[in-house]
Formats: sequence, C-alpha cells, structure tokens
Amino acid sequence: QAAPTVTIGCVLPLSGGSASVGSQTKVGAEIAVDQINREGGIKSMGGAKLNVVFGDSQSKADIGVTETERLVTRENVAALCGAFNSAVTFPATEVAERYKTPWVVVGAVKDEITERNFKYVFRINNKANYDAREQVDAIDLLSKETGKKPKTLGVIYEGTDWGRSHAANIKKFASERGYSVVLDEAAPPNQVDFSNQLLKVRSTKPEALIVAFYTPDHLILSRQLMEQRLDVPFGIHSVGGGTEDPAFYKAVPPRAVGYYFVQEDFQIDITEVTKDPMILEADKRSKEVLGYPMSAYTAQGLSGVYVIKDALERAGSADRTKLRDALAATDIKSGPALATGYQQIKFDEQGQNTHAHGAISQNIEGKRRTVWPAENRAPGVKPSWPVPTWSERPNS
Amino acid sequence: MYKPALKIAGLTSGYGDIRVLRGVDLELKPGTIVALIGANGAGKTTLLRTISGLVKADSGFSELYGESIHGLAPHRVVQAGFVQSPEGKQLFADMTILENLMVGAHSKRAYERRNETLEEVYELFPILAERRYQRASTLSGGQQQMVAVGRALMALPKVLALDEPSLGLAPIMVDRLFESIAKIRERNLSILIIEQNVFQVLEMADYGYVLENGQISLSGTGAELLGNSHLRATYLGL
Amino acid sequence: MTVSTIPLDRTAPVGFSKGPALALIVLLLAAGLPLVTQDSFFIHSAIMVLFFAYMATAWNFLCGYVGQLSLGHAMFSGMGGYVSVLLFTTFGLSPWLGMIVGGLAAAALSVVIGYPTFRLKGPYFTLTTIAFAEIVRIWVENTDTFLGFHIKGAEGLVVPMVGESFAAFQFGGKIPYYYIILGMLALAILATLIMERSKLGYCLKAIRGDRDAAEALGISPTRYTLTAFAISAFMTALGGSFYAQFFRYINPERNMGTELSIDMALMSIIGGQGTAFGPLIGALILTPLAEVTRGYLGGTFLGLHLVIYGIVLMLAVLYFPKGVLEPLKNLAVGLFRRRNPA
Amino acid sequence: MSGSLLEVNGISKRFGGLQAVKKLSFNVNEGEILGLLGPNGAGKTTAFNMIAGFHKPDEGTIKLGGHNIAGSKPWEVCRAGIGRTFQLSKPFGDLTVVENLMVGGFSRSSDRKRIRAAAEEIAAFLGLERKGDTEAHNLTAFDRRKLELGRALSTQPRLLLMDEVVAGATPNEASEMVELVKKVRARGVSVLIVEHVMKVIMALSDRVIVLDYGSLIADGKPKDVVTSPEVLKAYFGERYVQART
Amino acid sequence: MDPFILSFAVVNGLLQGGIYGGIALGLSLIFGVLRVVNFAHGSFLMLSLYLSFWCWNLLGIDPYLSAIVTVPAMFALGYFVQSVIISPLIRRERALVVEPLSALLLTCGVFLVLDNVALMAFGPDVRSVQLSYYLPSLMLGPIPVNIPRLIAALAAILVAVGVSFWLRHSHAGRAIRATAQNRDAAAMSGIDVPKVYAVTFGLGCAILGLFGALISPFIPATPTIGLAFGIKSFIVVVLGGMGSIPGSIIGGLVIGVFEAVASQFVTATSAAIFSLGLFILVLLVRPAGIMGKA
Ligand SMILES: Nc1ncnc2c1ncn2[C@@H]1O[C@H](COP(=O)(O)OP(=O)(O)OP(=O)(O)O)[C@@H](O)[C@H]1O
Ligand SMILES: Nc1ncnc2c1ncn2[C@@H]1O[C@H](COP(=O)(O)OP(=O)(O)OP(=O)(O)O)[C@@H](O)[C@H]1O
Ligand SMILES: [Mg+2]
Ligand SMILES: [Mg+2]
Repeated sequence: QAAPTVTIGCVLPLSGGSASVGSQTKVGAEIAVDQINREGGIKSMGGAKLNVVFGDSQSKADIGVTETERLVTRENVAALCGAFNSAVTFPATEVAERYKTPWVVVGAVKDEITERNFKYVFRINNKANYDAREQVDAIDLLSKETGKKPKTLGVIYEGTDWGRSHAANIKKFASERGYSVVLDEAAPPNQVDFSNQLLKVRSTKPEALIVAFYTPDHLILSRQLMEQRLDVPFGIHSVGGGTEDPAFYKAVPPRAVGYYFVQEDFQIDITEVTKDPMILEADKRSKEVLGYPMSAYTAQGLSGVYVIKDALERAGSADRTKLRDALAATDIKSGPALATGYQQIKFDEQGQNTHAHGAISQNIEGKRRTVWPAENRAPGVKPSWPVPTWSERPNS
Repeated sequence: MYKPALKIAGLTSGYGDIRVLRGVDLELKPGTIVALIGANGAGKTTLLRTISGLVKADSGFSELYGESIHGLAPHRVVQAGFVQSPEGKQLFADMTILENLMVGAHSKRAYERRNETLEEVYELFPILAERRYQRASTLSGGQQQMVAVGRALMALPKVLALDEPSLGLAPIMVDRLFESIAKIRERNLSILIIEQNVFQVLEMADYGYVLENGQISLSGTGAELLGNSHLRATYLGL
Repeated sequence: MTVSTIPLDRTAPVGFSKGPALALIVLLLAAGLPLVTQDSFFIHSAIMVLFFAYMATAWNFLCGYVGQLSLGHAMFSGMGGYVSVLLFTTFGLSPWLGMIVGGLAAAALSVVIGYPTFRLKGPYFTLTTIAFAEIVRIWVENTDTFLGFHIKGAEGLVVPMVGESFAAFQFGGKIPYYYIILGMLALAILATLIMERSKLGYCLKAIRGDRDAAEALGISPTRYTLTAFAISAFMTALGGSFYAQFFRYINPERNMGTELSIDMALMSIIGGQGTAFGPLIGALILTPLAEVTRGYLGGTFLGLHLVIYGIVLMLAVLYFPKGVLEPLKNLAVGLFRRRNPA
Repeated sequence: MSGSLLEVNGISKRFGGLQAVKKLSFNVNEGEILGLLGPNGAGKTTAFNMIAGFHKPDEGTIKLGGHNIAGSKPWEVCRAGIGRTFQLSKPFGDLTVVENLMVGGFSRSSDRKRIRAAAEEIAAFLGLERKGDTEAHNLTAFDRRKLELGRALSTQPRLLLMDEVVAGATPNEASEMVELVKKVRARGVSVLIVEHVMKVIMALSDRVIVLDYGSLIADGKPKDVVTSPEVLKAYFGERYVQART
Repeated sequence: MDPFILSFAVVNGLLQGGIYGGIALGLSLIFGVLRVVNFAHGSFLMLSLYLSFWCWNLLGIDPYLSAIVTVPAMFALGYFVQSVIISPLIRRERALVVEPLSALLLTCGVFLVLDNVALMAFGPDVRSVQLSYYLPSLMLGPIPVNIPRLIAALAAILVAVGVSFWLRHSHAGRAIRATAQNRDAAAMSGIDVPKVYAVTFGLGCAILGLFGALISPFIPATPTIGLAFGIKSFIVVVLGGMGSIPGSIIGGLVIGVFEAVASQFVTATSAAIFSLGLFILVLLVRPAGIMGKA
C-alpha cells in the first residue's frame, strides 16, 4: 500500500536581497504539491506522493551549484526547478545536465540558458528579449488602437545583469520600430534617492518611460515620481521587478502607481478570467499564507511543479531519463500549469516553451487589468492612452 | 579606634596566567607619606592598578579607613577616596588643562566642591591657572605631571597614590615637584608614592616598603631604609 | 626579578618547526580522499572547502602578516577569472597560461593600488581597499567591450565547453579539479611557510609589530608590503581563475564583490591570521558550517542558517581572539605531552 | 685621529607656532660617546628624530661620514649606518628575542644562517642568551630595554642614538646599562645618548652638549658643562648646586 | 549645463547629504569613544525603520511621532548590545593588546544576526509607512523641495550641533570625551567606563532610532536595507574623519552634493565610481579624513 514518494528539488534565493521572490515561488510550489497530493498524487505511479525540497542559493552561483549537487546526490530528486536568478540558473542547470536530471527553469530569463543544446533543461517562461519586445509591442498596439503614438522613449534601470540586458533589448527594438531613446540611465541597486535620475527625466522629457527596478528601489522611484508630479505622457512601463511584487502594492500609495503599465510573466487578472478551481484555490491559499493574492512568482512556482507532475503522469516513473523524455513531449493546453496565463506549454528542441509570453497590465482606476496581448484582455477593459497628467487625476 | 588610611593584605593578582603580585601586605597611617620601592617590573604599578580595580585581584583585601574597597569597580574606588595619578601621566591629550582637571572631579562628592578644589590646585601649581586653556598635549613634561597630580587632587582623595611622578623630568623639575608633594601632605592627606628616585623619596617619606618578587621584602621608616645595606646596594647603587 | 613571567610552554610553535612535516601529512591525507570516496557531492564540497582555504591563504599572505585588513581582494580574484576566460574565449589561449597572465595583471594592479594605500591605517585602509574593489566591480558591470574584449558587463562570462581537455582546463569529473585546487593550496601554504622564514617574513612581522621600530631597523615598509601585496594578489587571481574554470561561469557581483573579500578575511581570521595553517583551519570550519546549516535549515527557515553563522562568528571572536588554530595547537601539544611524559 | 662621524649643521624644526629646534649644530666624533642634556621640552627628542629620519629638518644638513642624510627616510638612515632606540621600548612582541635581533640583521644581508649566528652573538652580548627563544612580550621591562639596544646593534651601525635608556630603571640596572653601552663603544660604535639621569651621563659621556629652548647652550667635558652657571640654572636648579657643594 | 538643473541637483545633494550625515553620526560617535567600528550600524537603522513601520501599522502612530518609541527603544537595544556582546571584548582587551579587528568581526556577527532575525521575524517583503496626509513640496524659487527629506536633513544638522555642544559643555559629555581619549585614566578619575561605553553606544543607536522615524515616510523597510546605508555611512564617516561629529555631516554633504551633481553629467553608475574615486583621493591627501586628526 505504501505508495512511493517522488521528490523534486527547487533551488531558490531564500535569503539575501531576492528572498521575497524566492519565498513566494516556494509558496507556489508548496501549494501545487499539496493540491496534487490531495487529489491523489501521481496516478500513473499508483498514487505516488510528491515531495518538494528546497535549496537556498542566496542568489550566488557557487552556492546554487552546491545546493544543486546536494539535491541531486543527497536528496535524490527526480527533477529540479528554479532558480530565479539567471546567474545561478546558468551554471546550476549545467550540473543538472551533467547528472542527467531534468530541470524546469522558473523565473530566469537569460537567453543562453536554453541555447546550449542541453537535453535536460526546459524553460516555461520568457527569454529576456521577449520581455522587451512585448513592452514595445504593447506600445505599438495601443498607438494603433488610438492613433496616438509616442516618439521618444526613456529607459531607467538597475545597473545589474537583468536591468542592463533589458535596456539593451529595449534599445534594439525601439530603433527597429522607429522610437528614439532619449534617456538611457542605469543606477546601482539599493538607491535611497532617485532625485538625480528624475532630474534627468525632467530635462530629457521622454514621452514614455521604461523602468526596470526591484521592489525597494521601485518603491522610492514611484513615490518620488508622484511627489515631483513628473508627467510622462504615455506612461510608465515597468518590466516586472518591483511592480511584480504584491508587497510593493501594499507599501506604495495607490496614487503613485496609477496608470502604470506592468509587463510580467503572469496575467495579473487571471482569477477574473479563469474558471480553473485549482488556480482559484491557489490564489486563496496564497492570501492565507502570504497575505496577498497570487503573484507572478507564486504562479510560476505553481506552474513549474504542475509541469513536472504532468510529465511524471506520462512517464509513469520517476526515472530521470524517462521523465526527461516525457518533459520533452510536454504539450499542456489547460489546467493549473497555465496559471501564469499562457495558452499552451510546449518545448522546442532547446527546451524553450515557444508559447511563453508575458502579459501587460495597466493600473486603471486602482485595478490592474491586462491590456496586452489583446487575446488576454478581458471584455470591457479600456486602456487609458495617453495617461492623464497629474493635475488631471482625481483627488490631486 | 585607630583605622589605617589604607590597609592591604595578602593581595595577589596578575595578567592572564602570569602572577605579578603574590600576597602583598601594606599599611598607610593617616597623614603620612609612604614610599614604595622596587625594581623595574616588580609590580608596583600593578599593585596600584589592582587597588584601583583596573586589574582584578585573585585574593586578599584592601580597605580604606576600615571600609573595604576590594573588588569594587574603578570608579567606585575613586568615589571611596583612593585616587591615583597614573604612571606616564596619561592625560586627556586633546582636552585643555581645565577640562582635564574637571574630569578629575567626576564623582558626585567631588563635583559639588569642584570650584573650591580647583582654587586649591591652582594655588599649588600656579602655572596651571595661567595655562588653563592650553591643550594638555602641548605642555612640557613637568607641566603634564602637575596636571596629572592636580587631576587626582580634584577627586578629593583620602589616599593619593603617585606612580613615578619624576619619570623623565629634568632635575630642576623633580625638585619643584617634590616641594609640591610636601605641600600636599600638609593638607592632611595620606600619600603613597612610587619612585625610582629612591634617595630623594626616602628623605621625604615617613615610611617605606620594598617590593620584590611580588611581595614586600623590606619595610621601615625612610631613615631606616636608607641605612639598610641590601637596599643601598640594590636601589641606591652604593 | 620576575623571571617567572616566562611562560612554561616553550615548545616551538607547530607552524614553525614541524610545519613542513605536518603539511606533508595533511596533504597526503587529502590526496587520498578520492580513493576513499567517489561521492560527487562530497568531492564537490571538498573542492569548495579547498577553494576557500586557498583564497584565505592568499589573503593571509599579505593581510595576516602585515596586520592590515583588506576587504578588496575579490578584485584580484575577479581579475584573474576575467583575464583567463577572456584570453581563452578570444584567442583560445589555454587557461593555464591565462591564469598566469591574470595573476601578473593582478600583481601589477596591486602595486598601483598599494603604493598610495599602504600609508593609510586601520579602517581608513580597509575602506579604501573596498572602494578600489567597488570601482573595479562597478566598472566591469557597466562595460560591455573594452579594448575589443567582450566583458559583457553584469551578465558575466561563460566559458564555452570544449570537451574534456587538460589544456582547456576542462575535465569530465570533479576529481581532477579536486587535485588541482589541492595542489594550489599546498603551494600557497608552502609559499607562506617559506615566506615566514625569509627576509620578507621577518620584515612583515616587524612592520606588524611596530612600524616605527621596523623603519628604524632599515625596513622600508612600502617595499615589503608591496612585495607581499603583489604575491598575495597573484595568488588570489589564480584562485579566481580556478573558480571561473570550475564553474565555467563568472560574474562581477560574485567574483569581484565585497562578500567574497569578507569571506576570505573571515576564514583566515577565525582560523588564525598570520599563521600558515590558520586559513585552512578557518575554511575547514566555516565552509562546512555554512553548508550544513544551509542544507538543513536554509530551505525551511529563511535566514536561520545565517543567524547561526553570525552567532558562531561572535563566539569565535570572543573566545578565540587569536583564531582557533592556537587553542587547537595547545590542545594537541597537551595531548602529546600527556602521552609522552618528559 | 678622531674625525667627525656625524656633523649636524644648523638644523631647525618648527611645529606650528613652536620653534622646537633652532639652528642646532654639533658633531659626534668617531668612537665618542656624546651626552645630550636639556630641560623637558628643550627639543632633544626632536633633534634626535631629525637625525634618525623620523622628522625632516626645516633647514640645515646632517652629514654621516661626509654624506648628507638630512630628509632621508628612517630605513635609509639606518642603512647609512645609524641605529636608534626608542624612549618607550618597542619590541616586536610576537617574535622571540633572537628573531627580534634577526630583523635588524636583514637590513645588511639576506643570509639567514649568518644573521641568526649574529643575532645569537648579540643576545649573548646582552646577557640574554638564555632567553633567546622567549617571545619579547614575556620579557621583563629591563630586558626589553636591552633588547631594544641589541636590535639597534644588529643593524651594524656606526652611530647609535639612544633616547632615555635608563628612565625608570633602578640604579643597579642603570649601572648594568652603563657597562653595556661602554662595551658597545668598545665594538667601535659611536653613541649619542639623551638622558636625564646624571649619574649615567657623567659615567658614560666623553663630552656633553646641552640644549635649551631648541638651541645649544653648552658643549664640553661633562665636568665643565655641569658646573657652567647657565646649565645649572636651566637644568639642575638650586638643590643640585647645594648637593654638590 | 542648465543652471536650473544644476541648482536643483545641488539642493537634492544637500538634502541627501544631510540625511547621510545624520545617519552616520552614531557610527562616528561610537568609533570616536569606543574605537569600535560598528559593522552592524545599518542593521540598527533597519530595525528602527521596522519599528517605526510597526508603530504606524499596528498602533496607527504617525511616523514622526513614532520617534517617541524608536529613540528609547534603540537606545535600550544599543545599551544592551554594548553591555552584553561587546563589553566582554573590551574587558578582555584591558589586559591584552587592543585589537580593533576583533571588534569589527564581532559587530559583523551582530550584523548577520540582526539582518537575518529581521528576515525571519518580518519576512522578506518590503514594508512602508504611508502618510495619511500629504506634505506638499516647498518651492525654493522654481525648485520643489521635498518636505520629509528636508525635515530629516535639518534634523541631522540639529542633532549634530546638539551632540557636539553637549559633548563639549556638559559634565557627562566631558566624561565621554575623556573616556574616548584615555580609558584607563578616565576610570582612575572616577568615571564608570563600562557605563559610558554603554550610554555612548545607546546614544549612537538612539540617533539611528530618530532617523529611522524621520526617513520611514520615504524609505521602505526591508531586512537588507541596512547594508546600503551602512556602507554609505562608513564612506561618509571615513571621509569626514572618524570620530568627528561635524566631520560626519560634512562628509555626508560632500558625498551627497558630489553624487547629485556628477550624476547630471554622467550616468548614476559612473557617478558612483567617481564618488568612490573622490573618497580615495581625499584620503590620499588627508589620510584621516577631512576633519580627522592623523
Ligand atoms: N597589561 C599587561 N599584560 C601583561 N603583563 C603585564 C601587563 N602590564 C605589566 N605586565 C607585567 O607585569 C609585571 C609587573 O609590571 P608593573 O608595570 O606592575 O611593574 P612596575 O614595578 O610598575 O615597573 P616599572 O618600574 O617599570 O613601572 C612586568 O613583568 C610586566 O611585564
Ligand atoms: N609632533 C609635535 N607637534 C607639536 N609639537 C611638538 C611635537 N613634538 C614635539 N613638540 C614640541 O616640541 C618641543 C620639544 O619637544 P621634545 O620632545 O623634542 O623635547 P625633549 O627635549 O625631548 O623633552 P623631554 O625631556 O621631556 O623628553 C616641546 O615643546 C614639544 O611640546
Ligand atoms: Mg610602574
Ligand atoms: Mg624626549
């Protein structure tokens, strides 16, 4: 009667600067495991229970690699997921490949992760350059819908790997699509004041501003934008980071993030459009555990575990090679694995989900509603474009 | 009933594993000058630091007019009335003379009477009054020594301990200093003085002790000691 | 006279006379490890221990003996890693040679930095080393190409896999890496032992003891500290190259960041700075401690493992002010004595 | 035949508003022990530090064997042939006595064996042979003073500068030190000694110079100098005069 | 460069620099008296930010009023840390050699513990006070000046002046200065040295308590926010001269204005490089900082 237990490992930044992200992903993965076990485990394996163990990478490559080694050799995991930071995921997936242990990438966007002809590495979410393209796509779409088009863009970002590569991609797509980038400003992480950067925004006057910062920085930036009543006609376009983090919204004055566009690997209003009970329940559980609704990170953790579960069902075994083949044959079109708002999950030769896409929401009247891609936009959602100036906004 | 100004018995202490003092007994009668003599590194400074509570005693006791000061924190020892002018002066280098003196009057009892005491110290060392706003670090060696003694007096000691006050002073300065010490005695204070300048100090002292191997090896009145052949050979080089 | 102040224990310190013998034994034991276990995680962890021991030894070569706390050594590690990887990816130069070039570059940089910096004392020196390292790190993070080399900014560099090849510093299993870092560590300790007995060692210890007195004895502090700084930077850079080849990935944040510098310093200080074996002991204690607490607690309680690490650090500072090597040594001497009563 | 080993010519030093040494000139002859006296704050240590290279003179020259060393760094002065002791002894506490002595030897050569032999010889010379392996911080205060002297000797100086070597020592220790310094001279080293303890100065010095307010006020045989009225007034005071009569 | 933008930048720099200086005050004070480089300085600021946040979140206390809680609470914490954790080290060193390195390592341990206890207790999420009222910007000519930042910057100067005056002219202040200059001589003059140390440490932390309350309206609390401020404080204090109270403010203003102006000409990252370069340059010219004594 003792059904076997299948262990999966998840490497995440659970302490240090990205701990918030790591712990949300962890909660998502745990919710998924609970749900799967409650619903009878892996049926093709006689109801085998799932078990997830975590490794703390502290956002450092060597520690992530060491934790991966530990999970593979000590915990004997069937599959791995993680690790949010590209700098950790990149070398850690190489370890997984060497041990022929499947790794489902969660959160990391560095392009090269799925460009190495690896057999055991799969990525559900976007590559880095998708994010930038989508932001420009959204501006294009809204311009086309309204006939009003910004000519100049500004981009300010955290001067680390993520921010810099995003800015580079934005500049590439902007020039392809005929926007001129009038401000390109990197700032070191953990700023305590953005006055100096905002002064530059003031003097270069971009019509739309692309922003890439993590939560604390984003918070200060958003507040100061509001305090200084800096008008950017076609709005602030944030690429996740801080604006993906639910804690951000609890800490920021709602007025400060009015009309924000946020690109993230998650359809923020998914609970308004989905009927999947598991996703709805995960949202509820997330509120209980974390104090806020399901976030992009929670959803990605959830999705990652469900993708592995789907493969286990089809493989009928925890054997790593069989599991790998099953993962390669993944083709999910429904269910909680799509909690992030994708229509489908299917990997190409390199293990990249070709159906990955982000969703872009706008904060309209205090609610974040998806406006891009058009097929994810709920009926009745009307983007505000261009955005009202500060003096036009209510109660100012 | 007679109570000695300072009474020390069986005092043992040291640093880490090293025992410097191994049972020191010593007594100071009220209103006398007592000299403590010993070789370099014999433990004289350590004795003062132990009485002051800066070095922890392993055993023994010390009393001030019958009140135990043993095991007290350094500032409590000062409040109780045992005050020392440390070896090497140890002034607050960046503070003025006046400030150095005022720090001396830190304890409550002394602070209340600070103005009167200050006048007395200035009377004793007029040069300090003249230079009261000068930084201690810019003073000459002799003046610095006066500040150190003055600072100790500011604490209203019952027993004043002076650790090698003449060290590094030119003969002319040594003379002036010893004159001042004699004047302090007239104020009915008890003074414990450590000196290498053995001849001069024994001439002035009422009584003397010799510290050797962490114990008192010899004691007597100044005149007795000056006549002692061992002492003459070892400490006077005669 | 208080002659009794001379401590009874006059056995020559182990690090000095029995040093080479002890080193040999430790080395042989360590060399035999892969024969006992092939467990990959174990070997991996051992490599990490040896790596940190090596880095701490390199740090100690300067800081332990001069008595100045540098928290900028990661800069040399990064330099070694970047130079060797860039030469490999750009010209196909073997990392074995690249690592030497990187080491020489780091040594040159150390002289340029050290010349003005060594006049500073205490926290002023420490913060200046951090400032230099941060300048280098921020610069690298924000530079894509430099002199035609693709530094790739904050993204970091990836060492392309070319298959198993000694010349390319790429091996299938972990055991070759194990022996390489073990060899490097042995050489570093040997270098330290030789330095300790050489003119350089005496001069450094004199400078640490009292700078003025050392100068009066004909020692030019700048000259000897710079020499030691250059050697230390060279060794650190080799370590950085090893890291890059082992993980086949480096980035400025980890490989040039202050945290790495702090790790190097912590291990040698906790082990016993200014001794040849202290850094090794420090790494032997701290690296597994970090690993075990993280392994058992990291996934469960956010941050608890670092709380424990912090408490251990405080206890070590309070109870083993000169590092744990010294009490360990005394313990060993004590045991030895008891068994062979003189 | 005793030529000048050290020629100090018109050196001055100001600290802010204070003229610590004013146009000071004097010589130390080959094989001579020269005593330097002066009241507290007269500028003795300052003059000393200028010769040893720790202060740069504002003006003037300092010639050792004909070469100007004014403004040289301490280690250059040392290699030129001047050793010094510090007023507060500064041993390298972690090193043993012999190791302390070896440090000085390295300024002349890199041959460890020879240096160790030389260091052991000096330890014996100081009477510290039995404490050769003692770490310096475990030494008694007086042994530390001797070590300080030995370490200066280990650099093979032609001139030794000594600052208040017996301050705080007992008379016995002081006489031991006097003998030691005499033996140092016998090794062919000239000595410039600053000291407040008259007995030592009188016993050692071939010649004495006296500083007051940064300038030279006397130069001559010890007996003549200590009786000169100017010196008596500035340095010794009443009592000393009475005691001598 | 546009003079308007430039003067705007200078104003921003002065505000930010004042805040840097104010936050660094405690670090300088503690170093000046105890010779302890408090690596955990930023962590104490982090705690007071959280304290101010919880006062607001749980009790509805206005962040500015929360200073009534944060200042005594941080004083008590500082007093405790000094008397329980650091004083054994100082007591040990009384007999042995002073080893500033150990103090640095010890506070490094305090830093690890505090930051990660905060992570365990409060979770990794960002928290921030939201003022219920709106403080409009003060217009300095055409330049808007953010009121909360202005308040914090002015407070920094006030506290610096107050602390300097108190140290110089009060009886207790004199005792603290005396202890700073010569611990043993102070003890021999009847000063309770351990208490002076604990009070000084407490005072340094209390100043952080005040600034935690003053900056909480515009700086969010996270378990890791301390390190950013901690390192900045080190730079400010070393630049100004360790142990000098005015030096701390001057160092802050120099860094603040330099960064603000430089970042108008180059990117913020290059400005960061330049300000580190400036730091090194100042130290090479004045090895003990602008106001420090060598
Ligand atoms: N802080 C200390 N740590 C360890 N040992 C010490 C310390 N201070 C003094 N000692 C040792 O204790 C012994 C006694 O020293 P102490 O200073 O009491 O002697 P002293 O009689 O005052 O000598 P002096 O005439 O030189 O002042 C010496 O051997 C000295 O080396
Ligand atoms: N670094 C300095 N800065 C300012 N003034 C100084 C400095 N060094 C010495 N002085 C001053 O210069 C004068 C001469 O000092 P010096 O130390 O040379 O005297 P000295 O003759 O050695 O006296 P003593 O016998 O007391 O040691 C003194 O007034 C002293 O205060
Ligand atoms: Mg003494
Ligand atoms: Mg002098």
